[in-house]
Amino acid sequence: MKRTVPLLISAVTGFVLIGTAFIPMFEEWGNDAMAWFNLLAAFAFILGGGNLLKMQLQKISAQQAGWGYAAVTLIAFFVTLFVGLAKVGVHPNAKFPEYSWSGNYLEEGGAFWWFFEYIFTPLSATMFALLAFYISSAAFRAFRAKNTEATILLIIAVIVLLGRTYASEWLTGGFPNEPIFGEGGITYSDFKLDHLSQIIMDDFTTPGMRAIKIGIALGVASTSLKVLLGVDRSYLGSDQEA
Amino acid sequence: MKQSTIIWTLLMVFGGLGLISVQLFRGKGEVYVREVPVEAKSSSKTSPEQTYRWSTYQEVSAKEKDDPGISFSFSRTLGLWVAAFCTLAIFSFLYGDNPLYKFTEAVFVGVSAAYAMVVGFWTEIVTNLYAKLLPELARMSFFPDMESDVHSDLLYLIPLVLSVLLLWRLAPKGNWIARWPLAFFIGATAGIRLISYLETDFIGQLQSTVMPFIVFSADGSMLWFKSLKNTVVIVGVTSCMVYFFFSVEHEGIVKYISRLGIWFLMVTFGASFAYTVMGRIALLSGRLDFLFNEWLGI
Amino acid sequence: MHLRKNVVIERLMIPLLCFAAGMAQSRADEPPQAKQLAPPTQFRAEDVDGDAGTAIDLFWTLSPDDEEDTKPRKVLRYVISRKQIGGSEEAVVLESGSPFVFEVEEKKPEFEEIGEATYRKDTFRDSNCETGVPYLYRIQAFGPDNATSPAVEIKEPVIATLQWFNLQRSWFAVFVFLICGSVIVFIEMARQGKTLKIRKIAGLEAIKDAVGRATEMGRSCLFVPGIQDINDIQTVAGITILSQVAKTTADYRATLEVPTSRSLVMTTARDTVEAAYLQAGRPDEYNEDDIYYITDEQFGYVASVTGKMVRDKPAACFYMGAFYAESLILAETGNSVGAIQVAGTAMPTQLPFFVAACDFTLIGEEFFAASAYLSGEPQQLGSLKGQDFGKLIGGILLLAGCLIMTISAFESRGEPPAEDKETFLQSAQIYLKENILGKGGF
Amino acid sequence: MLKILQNLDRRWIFLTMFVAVSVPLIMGTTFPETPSDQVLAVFDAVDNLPDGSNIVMALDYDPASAGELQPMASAFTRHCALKKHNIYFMTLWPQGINMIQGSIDILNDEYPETYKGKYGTKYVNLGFRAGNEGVIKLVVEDLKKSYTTDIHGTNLDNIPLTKNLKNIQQVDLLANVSAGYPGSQEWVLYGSSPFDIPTVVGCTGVQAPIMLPYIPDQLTGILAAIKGAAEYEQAIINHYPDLAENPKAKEGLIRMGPQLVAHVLLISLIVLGNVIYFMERRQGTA
Repeated sequence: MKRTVPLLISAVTGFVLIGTAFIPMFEEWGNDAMAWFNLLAAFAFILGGGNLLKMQLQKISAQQAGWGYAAVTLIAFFVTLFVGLAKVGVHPNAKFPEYSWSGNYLEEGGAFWWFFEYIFTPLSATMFALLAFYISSAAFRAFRAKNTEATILLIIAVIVLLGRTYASEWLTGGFPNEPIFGEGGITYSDFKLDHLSQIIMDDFTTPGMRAIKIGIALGVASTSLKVLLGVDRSYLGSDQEA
Repeated sequence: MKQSTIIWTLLMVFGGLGLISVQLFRGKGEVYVREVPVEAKSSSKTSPEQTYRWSTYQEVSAKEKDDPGISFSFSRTLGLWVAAFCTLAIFSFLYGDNPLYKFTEAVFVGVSAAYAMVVGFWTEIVTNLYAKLLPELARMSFFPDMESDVHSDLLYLIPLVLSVLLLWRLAPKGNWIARWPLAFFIGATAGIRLISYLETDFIGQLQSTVMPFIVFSADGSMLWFKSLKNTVVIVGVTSCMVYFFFSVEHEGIVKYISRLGIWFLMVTFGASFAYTVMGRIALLSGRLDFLFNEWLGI
Repeated sequence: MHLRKNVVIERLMIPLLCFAAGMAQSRADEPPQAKQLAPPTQFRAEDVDGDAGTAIDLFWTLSPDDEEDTKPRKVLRYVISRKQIGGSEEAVVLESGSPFVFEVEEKKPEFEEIGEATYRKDTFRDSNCETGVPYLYRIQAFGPDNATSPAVEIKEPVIATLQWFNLQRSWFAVFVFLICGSVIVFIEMARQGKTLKIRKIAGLEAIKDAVGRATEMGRSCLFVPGIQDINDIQTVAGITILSQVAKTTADYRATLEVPTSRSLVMTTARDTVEAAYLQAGRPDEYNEDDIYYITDEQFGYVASVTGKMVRDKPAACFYMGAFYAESLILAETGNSVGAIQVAGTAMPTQLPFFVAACDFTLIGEEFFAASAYLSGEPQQLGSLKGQDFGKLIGGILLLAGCLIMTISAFESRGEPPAEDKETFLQSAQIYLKENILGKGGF
Repeated sequence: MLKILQNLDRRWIFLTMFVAVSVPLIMGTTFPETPSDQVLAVFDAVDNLPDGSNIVMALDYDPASAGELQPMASAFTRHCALKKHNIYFMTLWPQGINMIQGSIDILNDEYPETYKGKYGTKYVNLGFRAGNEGVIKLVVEDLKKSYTTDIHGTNLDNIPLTKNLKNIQQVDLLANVSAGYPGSQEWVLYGSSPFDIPTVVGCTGVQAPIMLPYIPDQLTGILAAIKGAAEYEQAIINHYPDLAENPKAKEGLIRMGPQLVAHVLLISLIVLGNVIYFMERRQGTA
């Protein structure tokens, strides 16, 4: 019961959706399933929030190291949740002012908007900006030309890095637009760094990415099949009825 | 120990300079708004005519601060300083883990979790579930302009039930039931992905790669450059596919072809590496731009 | 702002339009008068192929007044209207929600506006049709200042029909069938005990060496299974590899630490590692506390793992699973503590960092293959064979297509493109690109 | 010397990086850009449409990547505004709502004569829907199944722009700015590829190599990373020189300065690191 029913559910859903791709009549089914899926995704957020709550409360009650920070997390969580759900500071829809709940929850000037604009935005952007620093440190300490493969990778990276800035104009801007030999169409200016990086992107990166994509597409297809056929049931966990 | 002192000093000097410059260029680090009055007439025909008034505020540049109708906004100025504080606190992690960073990180975790929940609540649960199941109530509460002939769509009971089952996972007992909606999720994604990946990534990529090795121009002469390009792409795709072929050992000719394939992959990674690096630096300059321009106004 | 001129001489004026446009502006203060535009011609409608009978495509030839570069424009848009024709059967409407009330629509069908296309467009898809109902369509060009053209109607009513199978996707169905079929066949073959041969995967040796070195140095091994939950296929592949790593550490008596970013992954990893130690005959050396959950939050997790790395200085680090921005931070820190690093992921954006900073990397499909290879389950190998079969079909199609196109290019070199005559190769090449790999159907 | 470099505290490297980015940013140096073919393809896709065409602008990014993508979104918005296109905003990212607001502010502030007060007739904000590619699948086939109302809760049937819009196959162009999943790739997989919707995307540098193979069949053009944004801005300025006066329209161009210095710094670090590596190796083997 605990394992067979889920296997059945996923197999039926999956194969039905594969089938509807070819039957115009039932394409709507797939759409319906997707609309439900979106709702489940929204409920999954609640699940995530609940998990977070559980974890932080455990930390606080056990007085683990740094439980104060867990309390900060909880306070931030509840305050944001409250101002968002209660639409604090949000005006009603100007067309229907008598419906006080009809406004947009993210209205500019509202409390939830303030949390988004002045806390969420800077924090998430700065987190990613930190990576620029880590890259600089990794460039110095980790990116080594250990073997042929890594060497190729680094050389190409340097060409593209230079080619995508004005440095290409400084270093190789003087290359004339003249054919190197015959009428073949290859000119000196093709070796300008920006052209070179464009050629790398167009002609050398494309086949690599295509092959990776073809491989991953097949991998996804066969993995999906394994899931639908019940060969791969790791998503069910192995804690019960193993 | 010595160098860290220097870094610290530099950071302090920078922070100090920032504050001084804020003082020098008055009006920087402050936000001004223009008041826009809103006058809304009650929409219902039955109730007596009633007018509702409130104001919204629009951010304006500090240059206009002396214009009429422009006022200083405390909440937004505070917000700007909070944002700057958050940015600096995260950057402080580069020096080393510290309470300031830990505090902001804790705030971040809480705010982002709540943010996702609030957005999901208003946009999905209210708009696509509540309004579909109970259109009458939805019209009375959140969506006054919904059309009155919409009837409740009982089909949406199914996702509601599935969602409740999913939330069962939080319950102490019987959380195996959460696997049912999860199975629905996984089955649906598996089915949709199988089709879409095969269509776009398998068939689609093959279709764009099928092209002649040699290209002729309209007058019958051979286009060397174009032909070379095509050949490189075809050879590249094929050799990479050989590298990913697991049924044959990498021996003999296969060894060389797959070697070529891995080189193509490395070129791909090199380029993708460079692009990622560019992206991260752009993010950093975006943040610093915020600090220098919006906050400090240098 | 528009041109005013006699309808009769309209056609003659066309060459002069651009010139006149400038002149006409100076007379813009004259009272406007509605004028006639030339109607679009060759208006026809077609049922859309391969749909559920809800759409009809409309085509027309642009009105002669609708010209590429004329400014100001004489035609601004085409308004399309539709009329439903037929007996009273279609007019019976079942009121949803009240199954006992039937309401007969008394209204005589009239042309209703259903949409408009901007200038220079000559197609429109009406996707709000009812199946099996005949429709008549009408098109009219509109210009500025209420200028209109005479309305044009299609002569024969058109019916949107329901197709039971989307014929445009018939070749695609063949591919889906072939690939899925081969996966299933190979899995079945494996179940029946047929041995399937898979080539050696280079990175797997590196895992063993790394663990060996960690033992020599008396330091620990670190295994990071990515930051996604257990429902991500890469996490699953990572856990399979973890099982093999755990067996090796059990053999060598090295310590293995597994910090996870999801609680479900932790549970699964504990089961897996315990089973591996049991299999290696050293259940007593398994320590549950070495496999622990940190936090779901991406950067919080990374900060904690890197902190641990700096303190404990593991001799071998394995990164196997789904990674995002943190890949770089992990690899950089691992490098700085001098660990041997082996990575495996199918995230194309993170692969470069692993390749540049790790000693060995399992790339994309290789990563899945390695996990199938290591799992020892014949069924997993079966699916891998199925994938290879897909690649084989793809490769053959690709090379055959390229060869056909090359030969056909040679064949027709220098000749002016013949409009009506296609050589055999040309039609083969078009069939391959448009039908087999495209949306042409059989 | 080698010893010092080997044991260099990484905070020094962080500091150089900080200086490398902040100094050119404060100086505000810009370099002339020449738009590449891919960028021109994007420019043409927007510019060659007749004035007043319908464009869906899907802004799938969040503040975290705004540094790289905001210039693109703003440039798309300005270009569409110059062409007086009708714009449908939507997003698959919860935080995208505010990114959309940024673009709408541009419409109202810089092009008031075309857009101010014309909500519903010249532009509409559909807001956010959760569900990733599921939403794309819905909007390309049946818009109103996913979006019953716009962001203000107004029913789509009451908005002139959306009244007759069954799905977004009917629009003239899809412009997507995306920072990852769900984003450009999903729009191509579920939107432009199966239904042949003309699509242009602006994406982060990270995604660019993944998106390039889709050109030109499944994708009309691509703006890759901040460089793409800068070139696009340049292309617009070349055609509409009035825009050169607006410093906000040169956001991407200004960001290229720090980019140059930081790239050069990174390359020197890689080279230096490898020199040390080879010296170590020689010492080790000798």
